[in-house]
Amino acid sequence: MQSWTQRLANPTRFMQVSGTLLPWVAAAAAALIAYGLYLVFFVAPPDYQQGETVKIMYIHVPSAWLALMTYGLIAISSFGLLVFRHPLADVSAKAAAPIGAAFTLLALITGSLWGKPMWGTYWVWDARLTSVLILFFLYLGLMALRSSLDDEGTAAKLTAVLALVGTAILPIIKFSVEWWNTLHQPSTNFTSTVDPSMRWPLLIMAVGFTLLFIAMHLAAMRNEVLRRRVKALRLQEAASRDGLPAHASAAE
Amino acid sequence: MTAFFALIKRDLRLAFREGGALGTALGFFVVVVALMPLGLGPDLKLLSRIASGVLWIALLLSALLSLGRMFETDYEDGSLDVLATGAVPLELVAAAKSIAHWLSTGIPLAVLAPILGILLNLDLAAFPMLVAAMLIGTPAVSFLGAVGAALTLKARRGGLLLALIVLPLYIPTLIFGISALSAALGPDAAGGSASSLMILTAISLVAAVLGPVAAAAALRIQLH
Amino acid sequence: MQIIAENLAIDRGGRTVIDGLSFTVPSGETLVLSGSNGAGKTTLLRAVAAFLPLTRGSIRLEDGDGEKSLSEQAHVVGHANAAKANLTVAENLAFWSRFLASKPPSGGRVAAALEHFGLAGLADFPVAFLSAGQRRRAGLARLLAVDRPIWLLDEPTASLDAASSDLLSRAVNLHTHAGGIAIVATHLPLALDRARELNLDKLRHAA
Amino acid sequence: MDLGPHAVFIWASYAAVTVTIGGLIAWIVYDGANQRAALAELEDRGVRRRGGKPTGTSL
Repeated sequence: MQSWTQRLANPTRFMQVSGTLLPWVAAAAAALIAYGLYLVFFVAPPDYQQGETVKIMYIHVPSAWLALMTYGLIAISSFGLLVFRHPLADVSAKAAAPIGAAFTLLALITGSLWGKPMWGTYWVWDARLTSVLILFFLYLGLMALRSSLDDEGTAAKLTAVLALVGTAILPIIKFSVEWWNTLHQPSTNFTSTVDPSMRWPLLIMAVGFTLLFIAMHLAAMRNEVLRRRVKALRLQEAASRDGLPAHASAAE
Repeated sequence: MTAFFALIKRDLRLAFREGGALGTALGFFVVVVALMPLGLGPDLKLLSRIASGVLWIALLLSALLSLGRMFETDYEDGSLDVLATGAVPLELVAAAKSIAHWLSTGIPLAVLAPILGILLNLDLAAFPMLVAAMLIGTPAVSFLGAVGAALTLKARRGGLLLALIVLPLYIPTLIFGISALSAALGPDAAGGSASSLMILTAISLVAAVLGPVAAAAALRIQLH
Repeated sequence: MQIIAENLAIDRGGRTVIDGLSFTVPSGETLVLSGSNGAGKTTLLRAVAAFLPLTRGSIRLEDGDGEKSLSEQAHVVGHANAAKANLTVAENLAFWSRFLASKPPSGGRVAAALEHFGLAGLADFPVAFLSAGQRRRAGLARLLAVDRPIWLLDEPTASLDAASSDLLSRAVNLHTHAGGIAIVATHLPLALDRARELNLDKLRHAA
Repeated sequence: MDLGPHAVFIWASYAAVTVTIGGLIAWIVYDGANQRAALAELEDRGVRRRGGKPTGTSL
């Protein structure tokens, strides 16, 4: 594991590898999702209880899964940054946060749109939905902290600390919300056990969405590497244009 | 360990000499609680049902006000650098400051809560449990708050950011603080609230470890 | 006892501020850091105090107090005074003695420190009532009130008049004569004996 | 393909997903183009990466 991440550590190497990988991953994602959509709309049977509205599950579940998976990825990247000082760890965490937040938001929106026909209200304080909502706040916290700090290096490390604190506290929050939920409400079985005929399209959609995430994350990381290269060049250019008398200005 | 207690004593002395931080927190606590009936209507039955929730949420928000300054004053007058070269590691510095914040803000808020409970027609039987739950729960507020204070030390709009970062971390304390109260008023008063209080204690203990460690890590980064 | 720095490289804010610097400071000597602002004086001092991670190279203290890290044996004086306005001068020094030495303040040292910096009469005044120069001296008094072998001073003469600067120079000389080490970043010439200058600009040109 | 009485909710969810992910992809592509353009402009001005040959002007 160490050698693989080490080999990818150097940004130029990463740009080459991700450059070749990206089109394939994107194509695979598009193909899988297209196939999944076909299955969902033309093959999968309606649910005996909910009827056709179960089709929302095929995008709600992958979104919720990616919301959590991305936070895990940010936690791993944060650990990599703080402990191993891996040069690409922050690039990965910074690129992943907005994408993760977007999927969390989608999980909330689709969950709410799914809830309306099922329970008659747009929002139910169900344990899972509430946990996803809190996860969304954690994402907002990460992005807000990073955006309100000027120095990039400090912002990266502080956001990493917050991500790890969030990861440590998330299970406690999940436990508390589940306890709180059973206290006030009979447990609403959100998705009854998925009928086998629906499991296959759901799997296709989940893998398709995950590949889509990987493609977007790689592309966002590539942008971030370029952004840092541009910034470094600008800093360098600023230093070399210093008008101070010769001996004082920094040479190279 | 003299260094550890010296820091707590100094912060307490500063808190009471300035008095400002404590004053604003208590003042805010009163105003927020007083606003609730104005917003939700004077229906006493409704108020008594939501009283514990309102008191807890108002307490969390009030404690938040004084958290921003926990490290900021030391950062501004240069003490933070010297604190980093002390005889005790930064983890203990963060722990000491959190304890000082709990003693100077957490406890006064918890003691004031029942008085405000009267405003919300809180059932008198619940008063002792309210104070007990708040005394057990507020350490988590200070310890986790220290993480937020350290993270937002140099951030623009630090106060707002601190609230956004720290409030999600307070959710477990809020949930079990209120469940201890509702259990106390419920049928099986002793059993129900005992388990909630135990979990609340557990959360405060976890915070007492996670808080200083994370806050110290953040402070070391801020020293760069 | 001596501080040994080998082949230092330090990045700050994305730029390599110091590259390929080595030096040693034996006990009883002062190293004066000079150079234009941005040359890395503050960066180097903070690296010695272990506030900043080194990109390359190492800084170590030879045959100092084994159990304590370098920063636990160092006084750091920055641009601000580390004195609380609502505490009196004596209370500030008493706190720092307890915090930095982890033992109750020795009355003698605190009194001598106040005497040296001409603050004996102001011991019981809250720092809030003092002028900028007096506050600066109250901050510097910490150096004498608590005994630490290494002094890391960043522009210590900021907001000090000539007379006060002289007090500081004498304090540093007392410290080095007693076998202490000092690293001082400054623009103004300080009357320091046993001092060696390290100009960070010239060094940068050479690298 | 009859989506039953609640068809509007199904379409709304799929629309939300398409819009959000579409927007995200558009932003990533747009941002990428910007960075490459900025990089090209800097290269034209002769600003090389420190790894490359040092810039001519040292003053």
